[in-house]
Amino acid sequence: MFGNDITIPHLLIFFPLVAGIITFFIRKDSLVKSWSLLAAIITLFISFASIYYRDNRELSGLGFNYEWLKYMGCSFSVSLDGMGRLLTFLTAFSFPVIFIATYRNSYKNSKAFYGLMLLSQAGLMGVFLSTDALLFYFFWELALIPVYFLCSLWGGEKRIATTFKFFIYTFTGSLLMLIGIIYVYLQTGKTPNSDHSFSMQAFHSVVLIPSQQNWLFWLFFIAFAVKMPIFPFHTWQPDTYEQSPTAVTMVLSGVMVKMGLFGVVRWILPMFPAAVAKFDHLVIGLSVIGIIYASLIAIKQDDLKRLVAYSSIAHVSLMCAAIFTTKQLALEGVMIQMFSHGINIIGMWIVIDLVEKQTGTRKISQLGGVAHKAPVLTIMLVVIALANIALPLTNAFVGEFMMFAGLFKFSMWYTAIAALSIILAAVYTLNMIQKVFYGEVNTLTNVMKEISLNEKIILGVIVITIFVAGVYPQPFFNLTKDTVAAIITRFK
Amino acid sequence: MNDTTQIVWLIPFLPLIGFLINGLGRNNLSKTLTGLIGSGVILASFLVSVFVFFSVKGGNTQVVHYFDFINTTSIKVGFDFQIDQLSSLFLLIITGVGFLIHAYSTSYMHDESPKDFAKYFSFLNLFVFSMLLLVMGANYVIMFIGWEGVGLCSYLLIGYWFKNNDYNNAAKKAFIMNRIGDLGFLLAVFWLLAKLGTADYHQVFTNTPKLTSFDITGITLLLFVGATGKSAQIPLYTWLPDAMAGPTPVSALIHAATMVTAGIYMIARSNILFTMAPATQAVVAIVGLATAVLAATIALKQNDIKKVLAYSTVSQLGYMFLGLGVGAYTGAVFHVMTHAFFKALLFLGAGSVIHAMGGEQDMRNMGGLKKYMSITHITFLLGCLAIAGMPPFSGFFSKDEILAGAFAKNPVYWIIGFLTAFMTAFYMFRLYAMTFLGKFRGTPDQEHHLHESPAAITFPLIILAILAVIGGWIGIPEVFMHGGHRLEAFLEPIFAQSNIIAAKQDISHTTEYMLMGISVAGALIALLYAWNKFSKYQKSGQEETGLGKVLANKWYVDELYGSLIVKPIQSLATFCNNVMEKSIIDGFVNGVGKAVNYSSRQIRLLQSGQVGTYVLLMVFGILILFIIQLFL
Amino acid sequence: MPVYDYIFLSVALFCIGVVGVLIRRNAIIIFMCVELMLNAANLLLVAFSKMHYQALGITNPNAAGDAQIFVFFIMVVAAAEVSVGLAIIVMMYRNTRSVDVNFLNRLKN
Amino acid sequence: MSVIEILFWFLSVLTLGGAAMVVASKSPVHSILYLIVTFFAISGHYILLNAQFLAIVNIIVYAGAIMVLFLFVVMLMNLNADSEPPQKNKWLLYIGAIAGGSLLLVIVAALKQTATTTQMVQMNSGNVGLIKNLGMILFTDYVFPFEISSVLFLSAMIGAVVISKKEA
Amino acid sequence: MNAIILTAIWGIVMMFGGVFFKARATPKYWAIGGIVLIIIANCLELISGEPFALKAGGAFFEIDVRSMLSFNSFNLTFITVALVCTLLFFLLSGRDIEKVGPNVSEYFALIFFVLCGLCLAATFNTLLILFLGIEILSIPLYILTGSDKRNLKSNEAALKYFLMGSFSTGIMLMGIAFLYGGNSEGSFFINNINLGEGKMPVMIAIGMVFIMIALSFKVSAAPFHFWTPDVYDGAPTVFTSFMATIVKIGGFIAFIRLFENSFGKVHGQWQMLIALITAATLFIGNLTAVFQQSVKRMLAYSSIAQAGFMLLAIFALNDTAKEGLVLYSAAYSLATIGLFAILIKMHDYTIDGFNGLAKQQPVLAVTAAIFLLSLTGIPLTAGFQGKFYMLTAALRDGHQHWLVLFAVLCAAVSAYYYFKIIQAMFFKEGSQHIQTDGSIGIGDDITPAFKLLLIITAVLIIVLGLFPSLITEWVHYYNL
Repeated sequence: MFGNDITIPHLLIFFPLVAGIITFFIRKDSLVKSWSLLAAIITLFISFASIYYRDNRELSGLGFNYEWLKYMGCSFSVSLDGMGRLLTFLTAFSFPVIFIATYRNSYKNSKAFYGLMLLSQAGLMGVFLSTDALLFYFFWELALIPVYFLCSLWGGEKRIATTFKFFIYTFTGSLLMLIGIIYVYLQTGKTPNSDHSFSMQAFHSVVLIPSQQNWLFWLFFIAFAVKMPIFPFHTWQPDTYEQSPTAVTMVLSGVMVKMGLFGVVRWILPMFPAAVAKFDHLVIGLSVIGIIYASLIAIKQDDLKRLVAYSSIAHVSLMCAAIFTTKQLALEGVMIQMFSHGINIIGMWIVIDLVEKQTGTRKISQLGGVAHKAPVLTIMLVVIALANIALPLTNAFVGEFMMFAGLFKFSMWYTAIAALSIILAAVYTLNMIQKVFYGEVNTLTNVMKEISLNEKIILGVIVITIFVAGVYPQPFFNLTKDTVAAIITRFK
Repeated sequence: MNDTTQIVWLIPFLPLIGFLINGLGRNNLSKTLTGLIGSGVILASFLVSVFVFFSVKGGNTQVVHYFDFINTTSIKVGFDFQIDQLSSLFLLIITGVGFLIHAYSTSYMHDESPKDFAKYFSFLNLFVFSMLLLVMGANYVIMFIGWEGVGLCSYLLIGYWFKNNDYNNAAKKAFIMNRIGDLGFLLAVFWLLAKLGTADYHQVFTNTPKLTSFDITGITLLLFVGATGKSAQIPLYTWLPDAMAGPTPVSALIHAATMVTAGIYMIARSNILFTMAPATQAVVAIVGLATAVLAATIALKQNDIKKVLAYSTVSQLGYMFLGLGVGAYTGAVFHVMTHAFFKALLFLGAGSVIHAMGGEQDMRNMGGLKKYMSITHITFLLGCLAIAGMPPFSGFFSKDEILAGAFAKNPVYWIIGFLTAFMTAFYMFRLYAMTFLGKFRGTPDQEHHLHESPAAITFPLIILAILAVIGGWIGIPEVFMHGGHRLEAFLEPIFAQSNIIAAKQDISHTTEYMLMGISVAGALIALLYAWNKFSKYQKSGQEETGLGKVLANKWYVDELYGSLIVKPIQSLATFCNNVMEKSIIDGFVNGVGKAVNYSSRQIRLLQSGQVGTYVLLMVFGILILFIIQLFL
Repeated sequence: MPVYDYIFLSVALFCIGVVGVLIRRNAIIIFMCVELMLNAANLLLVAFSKMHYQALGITNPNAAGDAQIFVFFIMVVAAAEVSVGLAIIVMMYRNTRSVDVNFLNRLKN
Repeated sequence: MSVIEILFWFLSVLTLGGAAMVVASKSPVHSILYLIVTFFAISGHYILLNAQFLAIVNIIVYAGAIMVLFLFVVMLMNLNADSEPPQKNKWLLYIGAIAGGSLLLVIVAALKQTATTTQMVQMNSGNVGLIKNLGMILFTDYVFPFEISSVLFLSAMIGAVVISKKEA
Repeated sequence: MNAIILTAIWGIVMMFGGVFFKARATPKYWAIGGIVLIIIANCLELISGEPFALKAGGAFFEIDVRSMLSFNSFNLTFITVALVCTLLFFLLSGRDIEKVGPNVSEYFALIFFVLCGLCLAATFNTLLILFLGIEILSIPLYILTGSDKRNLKSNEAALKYFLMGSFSTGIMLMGIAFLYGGNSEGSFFINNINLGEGKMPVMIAIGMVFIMIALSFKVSAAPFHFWTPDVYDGAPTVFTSFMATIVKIGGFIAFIRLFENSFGKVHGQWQMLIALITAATLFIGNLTAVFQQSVKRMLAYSSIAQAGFMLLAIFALNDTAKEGLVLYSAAYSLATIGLFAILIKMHDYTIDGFNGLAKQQPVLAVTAAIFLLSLTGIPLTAGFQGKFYMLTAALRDGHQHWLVLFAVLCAAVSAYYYFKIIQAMFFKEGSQHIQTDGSIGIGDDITPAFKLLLIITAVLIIVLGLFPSLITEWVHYYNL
């Protein structure tokens, strides 16, 4: 059906899609897990290939067009730039990890579960790959729906209300974005068979007067802000993370959160430079508030998931602030940080899940002394947690360092305030480690056993990634050079 | 001489190897093997350091580039090592003292299970590794890596016995206090990056003219904040005494040899910046002095042997900062070295005492150990003399140099410094006397167990004792011997720039003699007074009162912080969590939903089910439309 | 006659019909009022047709005719409507013994 | 004041009066009778306008068939003044009257200042309204609507059947 | 032409069939056959037009209608959509029509007559045909609404519908009269109305507003929607489904054709009115639906809300709007018909009645979910494309951006009540009133064929969601 031969990006989208659909029709539940795991791993290999695969057919990286809504000037065009490569790789990487890590979990009606998981992966891939505004919106929504069902079907007891809140939140945001997209579309120039075009080039080259930019900016930004989430729009997040099954929480926090950041870099910065210049203080201010606010709240959390959720808000807010400085340094930092944050937080969830599975609780106050029972787990956790607070030689350090440095170039005072989170992060992380893993063993934690081999392997993989990326982050910079350069030229 | 460049990477690498081996193989390594590996690697890197030192002494200083840590169009941070006089000197101290402490630990920690033993050594190695990174880094980023690294290791080591919650709290406190300092350090680095676009020492120091005085003051102040964190100065010193929770060798390592000197090293390293910022220097000097006095006063009333030593460390560090503040960089570094010797000695001695006393740390239950453990006693005495600044022990020279510098800057500094020295001598010999003199005050079975520690413990003590005695002789002041100050000559290139900017004003020999005389005399008086006061110390039940109580409670600083900083933050967090989050923001969001529901319930009443009403509403609609269309 | 009088007349008739629909509750009466409205329209159409005939009669003789045809069709429709309407009303009367439109009020809100 | 005008005003008063009484009168039967009066008046208007065909049809179809049907139904249910459901809440009554009045007001006011309304209507002359012409038009131009309206009747018939047929 | 005549004829056939058909199911099959036939005929006519004249003379009947009707690809496409929807409606709900009452074939006859009226409303070229079309559309519905004679709700619905319907007829006639009077051409042809220069003559304006109101009534736009919830609620559910979908979109085609051809030139002068009506419709429809407990009534309100979105087409009145209207009609009708078909099978029409449906009847639940998602406007479904076209059209028009924003917010609200059902089906546990056959709230007649049809409908929706051009491209092929 596509006029042109299938390229890597299409595989990245369609392989999980097809695999997911197949999953629904697998009879034997025992088969489902292995099948979906296999699928995820294959996807991972494809994305490995995508990193080295260069296509010289088109200037815009890999990609090709299929005239989709011909008379609307919308085409099914996907392509990979540096950021796309990075994030698709993150997506492809996280899913096998998640599947293996939660391999011991058993879900009722597992084929639906894994099918939806794979579908959501396809949606995410689409978001990161599409170079057509309407297509982008398409996948943007499509990534949401499976997750909605996953959360509501396999979540905690308050799942329905919570996930519905989450859905309405994001749905409203994205509808606003839809208006924005259409409006910009109507400003674009003619194409051979339509008087406007949805293609990314058209969108990036469209000229908008500042007054238009100012309100279009918000139409787009609210959608992204909700996904990230930025300070006043964040309340859906902790509840959702708390209520969803951990595997889904990993997807949400590890990958989906990046959709918002990605959207800002991919669409807002190129399209509305004037508006960005106008509102940067506002947005960064909000983000900085969010950083401190979330960190403070994290100190008070008793539920491990909520704690990590709030810490994630803090991290993402920092990334958002860094993006809006439009300083090259900061953006380079954001690129690597998007990856690091994904890895680290997934690691955190895995550990939490392991603890919860064995002790049956996530309440910090009820746990303690896990270190005696499961030293390996503890070591892994400590490493991941320290990476989470950006200790040097872990992956997060490089990113945060550069982001802060960039932010400092933008404004010393924002940085000074935002950097307080370094301390607060240490406070809540160490509290958590101390209360959960150190101290005396109690009745709950007495049942803890050392983690199984495959869990060790997965956590090991994560830890190794953390260190490799922390000691030698250069490859990431090389990967995303082009994107950052392209963005920066618009703000020179 | 390229050979140094080829081997210099070994210095940090060996401890790292040790860490990995011990860390990964902790389940199946025997204790002896662990001990051997643990201390062996340090010894090895010590030897390399010696080699490097001499090659540097031969005038071969260089920056060794390994790989690009961060290399983008906007910033370049190389993974580089800088080998010059300052770093090589510190390398010696760290690896040397570090090795002794490792050796000491092999016996001191022998009661631990093999697992924990291995864990302990791996942490120690990691600690040394990060300290070496800190010292060898050729730019502030690498330094920061080590900087945070030592913080982490101190956290791990202090909380080594993680069953005990107080220990964990102490560890946490240490880490967070350090983080506060690190924040300052980071901001300073960002500032440099923002202004100069680089963090390499060489480029920074050569480009100082590009910086406005405001920049420099700001940067140096922030750097100093970092230093206060690491080197336990006011206001961030409180973690250090608590850090005694860790095993004694750890305390020795952290407080004597390595971690705490990081701040000194950093400031000495960036001395140009500080010299260019007189305001900051003043701050440094005053803070240093204040810390010195405060810590000394507190030390007067402590009964825990390790606590006394800890506060003495703080106070000694205060001295060093005073030195830095008044521009006597050499003196500061010099004091770092000598202090490393005698403080390590004292801690290890104390450790041996505690070992003998079976974990007892309260001096009131000791006394008269002289006859039980002679080696420990002798070495400890030497240490005390050294720290008290008795000529010709090492402490004398370094302290005197700092005081001289202080006097040159401002006599008031000197007076306070002198007072501190006086107190130092007093509480050190109070400690000595209460521990070793008089008669034993502990329980009978403790007395029964008393014994001299094994060789693995006494050997380092002896070495350190020797160093504590002769260590000062590389820095004999001009007045005694021309060209006697070899250290100064050695470090000259490091501080050359500063000396050009602020030529250190010399003071006449007569005054110098006088100063020495006074300080020595004062110290001697204090010494003798303490000696005969506490040699016949008896346990007395009565509570401390008045000032004594205040001192015993460390001026209530912890309580102060608790109510001024911790509580407000906690309550703010609670406010955010309970009010802001739940009521205001979430309340608003849910409010929207409620509003929709409510209005739905109201609007639905329009649907009254009666044709009359429907038509009526329709007619109103018609009217409105007509009016709009026809008259508007 | 000026057409304005006719317009006024039929609009008045129409409004009387509307008012009837508004204020009466007897289904049959309401329906009759609707018939009034229809007749108002008819009258208006015829008046207009004659008006246009006045204006364009010369150019095309049967210009105005179709308006009257239209009226004819309106009557046709009205007849059909009446049959259905009355049938419905009768059915309801069978079930409820009432022609009050507010008598049945199960469907609301 | 010509005869025509007199007739016009007389008929108009009759029409409106009848209509008003339809709405006002308590008993349904009376309303129907008044309605018939109205229809006759309207037919009078048609005649004035020389639309004879419509006048006849109006009398036959409306005043005749339809009204009889109404009457029949009312008789069948033997509705009378006291079986009449009273308009309970008075305010609906007033508001209804006001609404209708204002509708009239609005339209009339809007039409006041337009030129077209001053156009004259051709009275009792012009043969367009005669059966001959209308028949011509009806069965030439309007044959399609004519046919289609049969569908309407069919459905009406079916409707009557479906609804009033007794269920087995 | 084909469609008009054939529907009329087939209506008569069904009518007389009532006498001859013995088996209860026979009328259904005849009806299905007939509708298929009509669809084919209509398609032939559609493709016989310009530019590709595949089959000249696809129009079977050569009748001189004196240009009272006009056939172009737009309204022919529209008729096709309506007919296909009807076919699906027959297939899905045929058995339920049989359940309504004894005179099955009469119901079918009436439905065919309605279709005939719809075709007229879609192709009219003079106000007379418009009037006749609308009436032929409405009168059979009064009967269908009241067809469940014993049920008082049905009676009430019929009465209300009839009274208010005839009231609106009166209004419409008044409008036509004024239009005729104001039109100096003295003709009823819609594209032959003399609007004069600048501001349109007052009489025309009055007439236009009257007609606008009458048509708004037919498409149940606020504030003329009041009949809708009660009638849809009271009528037998099968016929509700028919009314809410096919009839409603018939009203829309009439609406847009009249206002495009007659008043398109003075669009700016009445756009504000439509904007207000649209806003009111969206607001009332969505907000009132939120609180409903009965799914049937909730769907009635949702149909009002969807009408609000379709009104955007009349607000914008450009090519995108026309494409969008056809697309939206198809999407909306398919989804709603499917939903009603499922709803009829339920014994309990409240939302709780759907609890745990996913466990008993996964196919029903999944398809229902797809329908609901389409109504919400989630990508990959036709509903999204419809909304997307509408928003694009409205924005392209360039006036009253607030309306678009408002529409979108209302769409967000609509998610609220549509997802209530999804939640009930998938996330809630089954409720108590369990039938003997063990299924929750489900009648016995869930045949495999029924499921298959549901799946086909769902697939249709998704296909349209992926390739809306399948429909939209037809709209502009030729314009006679």
